[in-house]
Amino acid sequence: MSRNIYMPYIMVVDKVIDEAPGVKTLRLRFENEEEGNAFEFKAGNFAEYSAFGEGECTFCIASAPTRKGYVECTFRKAGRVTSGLDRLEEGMTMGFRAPLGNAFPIEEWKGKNLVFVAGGIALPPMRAVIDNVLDRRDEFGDVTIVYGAKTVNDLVYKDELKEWDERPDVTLVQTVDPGGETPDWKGEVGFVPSVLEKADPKSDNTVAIVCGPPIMIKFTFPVLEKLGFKDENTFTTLENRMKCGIGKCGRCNVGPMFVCKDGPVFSKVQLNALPPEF
Amino acid sequence: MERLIIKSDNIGTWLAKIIDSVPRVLAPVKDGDKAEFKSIKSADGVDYDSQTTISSVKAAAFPRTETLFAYEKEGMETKLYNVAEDNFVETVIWRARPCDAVGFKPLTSIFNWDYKDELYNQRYDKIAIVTFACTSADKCCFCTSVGGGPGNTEGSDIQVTMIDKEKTLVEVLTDKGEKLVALAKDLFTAAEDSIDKEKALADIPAKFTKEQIHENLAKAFDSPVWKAQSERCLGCGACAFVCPTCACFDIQEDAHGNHGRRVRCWDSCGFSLFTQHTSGHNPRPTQATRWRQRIMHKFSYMPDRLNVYGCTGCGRCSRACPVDMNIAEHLTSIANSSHE
Amino acid sequence: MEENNNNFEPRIIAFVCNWCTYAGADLTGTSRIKYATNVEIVRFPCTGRIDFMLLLKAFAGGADGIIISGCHPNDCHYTSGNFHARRRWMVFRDMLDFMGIDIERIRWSWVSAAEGAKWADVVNDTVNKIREMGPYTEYKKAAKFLEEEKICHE
Amino acid sequence: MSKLSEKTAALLSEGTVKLIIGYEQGTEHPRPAFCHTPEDCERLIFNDECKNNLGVYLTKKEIIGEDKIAVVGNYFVIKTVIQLNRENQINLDNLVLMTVDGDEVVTFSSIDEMQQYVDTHEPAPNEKVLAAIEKIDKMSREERWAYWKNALSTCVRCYACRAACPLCYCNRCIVEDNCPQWIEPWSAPLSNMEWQINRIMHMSGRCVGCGECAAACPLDLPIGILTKKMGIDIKQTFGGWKDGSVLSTYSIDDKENFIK
Repeated sequence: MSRNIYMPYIMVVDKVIDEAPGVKTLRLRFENEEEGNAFEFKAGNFAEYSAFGEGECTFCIASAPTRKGYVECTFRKAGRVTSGLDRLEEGMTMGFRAPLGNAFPIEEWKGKNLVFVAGGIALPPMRAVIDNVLDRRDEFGDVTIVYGAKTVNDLVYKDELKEWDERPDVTLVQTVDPGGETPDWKGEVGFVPSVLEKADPKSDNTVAIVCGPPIMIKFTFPVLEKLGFKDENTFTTLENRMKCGIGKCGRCNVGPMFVCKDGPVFSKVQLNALPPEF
Repeated sequence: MERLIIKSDNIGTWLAKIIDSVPRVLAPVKDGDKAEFKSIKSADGVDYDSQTTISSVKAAAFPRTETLFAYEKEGMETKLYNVAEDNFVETVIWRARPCDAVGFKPLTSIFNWDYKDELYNQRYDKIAIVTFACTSADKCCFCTSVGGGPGNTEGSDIQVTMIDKEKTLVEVLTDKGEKLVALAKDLFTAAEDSIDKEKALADIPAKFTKEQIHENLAKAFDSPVWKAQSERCLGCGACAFVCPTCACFDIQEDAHGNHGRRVRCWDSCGFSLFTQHTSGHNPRPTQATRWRQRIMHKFSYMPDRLNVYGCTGCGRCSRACPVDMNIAEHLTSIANSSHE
Repeated sequence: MEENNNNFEPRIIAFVCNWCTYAGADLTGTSRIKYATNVEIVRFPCTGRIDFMLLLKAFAGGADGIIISGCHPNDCHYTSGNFHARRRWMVFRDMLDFMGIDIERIRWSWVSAAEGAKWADVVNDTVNKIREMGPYTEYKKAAKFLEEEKICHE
Repeated sequence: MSKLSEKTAALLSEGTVKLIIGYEQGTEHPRPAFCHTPEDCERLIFNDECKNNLGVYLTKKEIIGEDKIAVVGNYFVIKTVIQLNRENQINLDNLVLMTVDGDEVVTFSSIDEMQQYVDTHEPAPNEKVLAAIEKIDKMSREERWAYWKNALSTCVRCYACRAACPLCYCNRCIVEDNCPQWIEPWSAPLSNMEWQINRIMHMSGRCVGCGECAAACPLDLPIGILTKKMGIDIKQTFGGWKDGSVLSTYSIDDKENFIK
């Protein structure tokens, strides 16, 4: 029987990184070399991660396609499958069905400035794009990253944030929700939309990429409009309950669009055309 | 396409020959006062008088529970295994209805657009469908409103029409049909052109047209019609699970210690869990939004994306519904309502 | 029931309450009373906490018999746990019997912390009885429904 | 049924209630009807064919919201309201419960009035179900196991039995829970039995015996026999239904003969 489209690749867990309370990053390597070498994906693709015995769950590929030899995923321990993934240690195997969905149109952004707005553990899908852009830094204008989380401890990729902070060609604005700061916290304090407004990035020839919980997106879009960002230059990813990830099981549609096939990356223009069902 | 005639009382012998040479034959069998497709071992168990069965025959190609693959964990390693080929059995579906045969078209297009679902294809390619044209219909049938009809041969390998007591017309439509007829070649004679199939068919006046529905649905997303129509809907899965064209499924894990299987089973957009996020947020929080999804998917999204209709007008969902959500009645009101 | 092949060793699961029966089983051990080793004990804070689904899960998981025991009425550490359990067992037992599940394979009992000997008797009687009845194959077969779909292992 | 339509239309036009739930003629049988305007009340009918248990809508926030509604229910709907009230699931001030007795429209003003009506209007028991229970009771254990395994193996887990039941109102049912996965969510003979056993056990002492679970089952599976058998057991063992749900209470002198 030819390729079973529901059968995942087998991956070996190379490294387990504790990002924040309940949030982990797994660095995965293909158990089968050829599959690993033949595997290609784009920033913005997502995957179905299998914890055998528990099931499958959906989140983004958190590493950039320009970083070869491994893929990373970041998740929060929330239900049955993520608890199964949480129990994995280095050397253990898990399943990986990818690449799924569409990708950020990075090629179209050549020469433009980029503004990344992320909230909580929505930085992983953004990091795939940010690292991809930083590995081809000279092809883009200036890069601004606005990233916020509930508390200082909840900030993910802490070492990478430090790295971006030190880079001269990246302006990084970090914030924590009011009450989430620690005495020696040097970043901003406030919700992401207000901090973005304060950072006031210029909007001409600039593309904005927003990822975060629905509540954050709801308040960030008006700010972007106020700053002059046009809808065709604003991108985001939609999160829907998914099972197959390949347009068969019929559950992730918003209006006529399947989030798993026509998304997860949507421009604001596409979002405006979709019915309010997400 | 070959038109043959068989004596009505030879149909049983023909079926007996089919049963001997095909591993599985599914036919409607009476159980209490309702009929269901069951695997039959002899020709006399078949129920020829009930209009349709309760559940559709999609389970022959898209079973309600199905193994996707098996896994085995030894220490750190994990091995994955495909299902064996001999799970897929040559099958003849006997005495289905035209609306059952048409139902496989939307299923096949869902399972074959973009990625090809081999599990479905392996089962569907081994199926031959012998439909019996409808000489009567009941209040729930509306196939003529969705492009079908009592004598529609689409999707059938053979269509049998009872012309009268003695003669039965057998239209052989595909080479699979040819093979089935070849099993009892001597029982058939060529049909003269004077045999009029249309006369024997049931008369089912169309209630609405596809275009009316398609046009009104395009502007109906925020209309109050969904709440009004779905107030009595209880949110069970009966309509989706008896429907010949509903293909939505859930993926679950059958775990036993270090080995187990990933399983696919039927699911319904009528359930709240269908779209509920882990955070509790549900893009379709009320029964009205789910009823809207059911109608929009079948009569607007599928025609737009796969140019195939997600409904064959068999009326099973209306017959199975505990609160009589008669889809034909709802669609008629949508078709006739002119939106602002 | 099929004839009992002599090398059949029944697997018995015991759901017991921590304060009485578990302590009773302890006493059986400390007073060196020998009893069958086929029993796997699952300890609960109280019989009131033993969910009826666990019995079905035990049978589905391969148990041939079940012992379910706790404090005698009026001895419950939580005063009413065993009263609730008793009522639940009365309703559940009738339901299982009506659906054809073999309730002879379930031994319901009260064993107090002082009744080490009784615990040994309960276990030995149950093991002998289940060995007599043979394995509970029909329930295990029903639990393996998915395995009817064959897998290719090469 | 003009008297019913008049009375209900009046309730709506006076504004005492915002919504009236009753029965209207459907394709083959009567079906639940929702009247928002006095004209809607023309459609209301009431006869022995009106079987749906309208109590199922009383625990659905999206339908009744916060405002006062009226329900024209049959005998079992009244019994359901009593049980739902006992389980603190409905706000009686927001409910006008009505029924039709002969050709007279009755409006209940208190729980006792409902209880009194229920005690005096007991419908004839369903002979077919009682006969089926007797037949099964006479079977041997192996036959009963084979009967139920085959009957429930065709169940497709559409949960119409749960959806049609007014007392199945949990917003997160046990089958929707996957930590732990008590019952396998796919259709298989054993998990179908486990599902029915769970449903019946959660109904013990609460079920009002309306039979809508069996009527709702699209495959006509004999699940009504299970709820009826449970009802009979509870009546024989614990003296009936009056004191509310059996398993959430206990009694020191419950008698049994199998705990040794």
